[in-house]
Amino acid sequence: MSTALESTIRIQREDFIVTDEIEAIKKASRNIGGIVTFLGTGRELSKGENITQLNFEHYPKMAEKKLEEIRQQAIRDYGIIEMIIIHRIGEIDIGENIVLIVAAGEHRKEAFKACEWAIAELKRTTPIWKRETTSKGEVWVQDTP
Amino acid sequence: MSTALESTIRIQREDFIVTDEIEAIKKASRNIGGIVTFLGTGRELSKGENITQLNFEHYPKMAEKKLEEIRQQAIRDYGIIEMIIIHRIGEIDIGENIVLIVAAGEHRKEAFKACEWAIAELKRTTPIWKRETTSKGEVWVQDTP
Amino acid sequence: MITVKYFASLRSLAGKEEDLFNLGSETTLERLSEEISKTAPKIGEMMRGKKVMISVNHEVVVPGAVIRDGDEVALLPPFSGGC
Amino acid sequence: MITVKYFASLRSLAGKEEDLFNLGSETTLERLSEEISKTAPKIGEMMRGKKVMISVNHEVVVPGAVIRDGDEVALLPPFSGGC
Repeated sequence: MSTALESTIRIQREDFIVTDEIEAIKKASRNIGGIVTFLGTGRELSKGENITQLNFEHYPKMAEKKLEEIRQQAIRDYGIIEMIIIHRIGEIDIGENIVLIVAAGEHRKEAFKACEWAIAELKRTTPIWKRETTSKGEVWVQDTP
Repeated sequence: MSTALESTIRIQREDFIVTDEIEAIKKASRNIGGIVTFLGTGRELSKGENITQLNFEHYPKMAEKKLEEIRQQAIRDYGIIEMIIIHRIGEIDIGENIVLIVAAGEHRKEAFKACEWAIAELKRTTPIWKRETTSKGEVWVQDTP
Repeated sequence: MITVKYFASLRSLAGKEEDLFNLGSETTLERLSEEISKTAPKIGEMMRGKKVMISVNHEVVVPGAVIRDGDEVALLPPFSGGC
Repeated sequence: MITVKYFASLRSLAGKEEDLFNLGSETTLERLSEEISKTAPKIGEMMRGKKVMISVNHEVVVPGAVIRDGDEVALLPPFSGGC
């Protein structure tokens, strides 16, 4: 028994509530036994600099398309039941939520694998950019120059 | 900056709220960048049988001691910042939360590794037992006879 | 006195949650298993056949372990926590 | 018309969010980079030197790709989403 979920992929300014997303994904099936969640949050330190604020921007349509591709490939390749991916944009303070990936499977192993793959794939393929504000000013982060 | 958290290890009858535990672990440090969560939930199917209810019991003191050992070893061996482990006991319905492990690290890699190791270690070393109720009756699960 | 605790399937088998045995100041698991056999022969046999994990004072021990007056011994069926 | 979108550091470099170019019904990224060089020589150079990823209609393309009238081209600095 599977139920299609609404809004499994979201890019949004507002914060999300992890419990709500977990309860949403549980509705996909009564046969979920393991749910693995990755939550990325704003760290204070980056390469020795003290960060005061983060700012994310995305390429609309393409970013959502890439997240949907990641979700579908995770379900297909890892045999999980469902995946939710949410990324925030705009201003984000230290300690605040940035990105959430929820992978629900019958067993934990595939859920761990799918979740870890999905966040790496998101960083690799999804057009989202981070700007860090430090005492020295603002800089766009280029993780892979 | 690290702050000691209260109740990082709990065995309890009542349900837990994932968001609350994540917000609690965030208080451990302003340098947390990745939080990996494993949530185990009650599946309807087990070895082809339809399960109507689960029931967990534990060996008080020893179970808590083992969870605390897992938490400390995860922090030490994987270099994560903090870990919370909660296991419910008593009657649990299908779809309900059973176990929660939250691993918070500076980066995601160590948090994934620590979380996946911790749930495997919990299953291996912690004296907790599951009884499944099906149409055929009640049976204690012996995963590794 | 030595306290013996039975959990999960072993509690059903023993028909009780715990037992008390007076076996002097120091004894062995082997000796304890013989005492247990008097009322629950199957459990004593499982202990001797290493079919059950045993903890003393909340730590798992090897079959030959010595136990002392005041110890808490627990008979632990295979664990099945986690999910 | 071909729409060109600039993101993140490239938007700062271009000083604008997007450009429109009329380059006929079919052209190449090479030709587009030369047009861009007229107002933003550094960006044109980055395109030719493969220092920037390029998408056409939301899919990343290889440097030699053909582009057509109506396409949306985006210049994408290295991604840094995720955390």
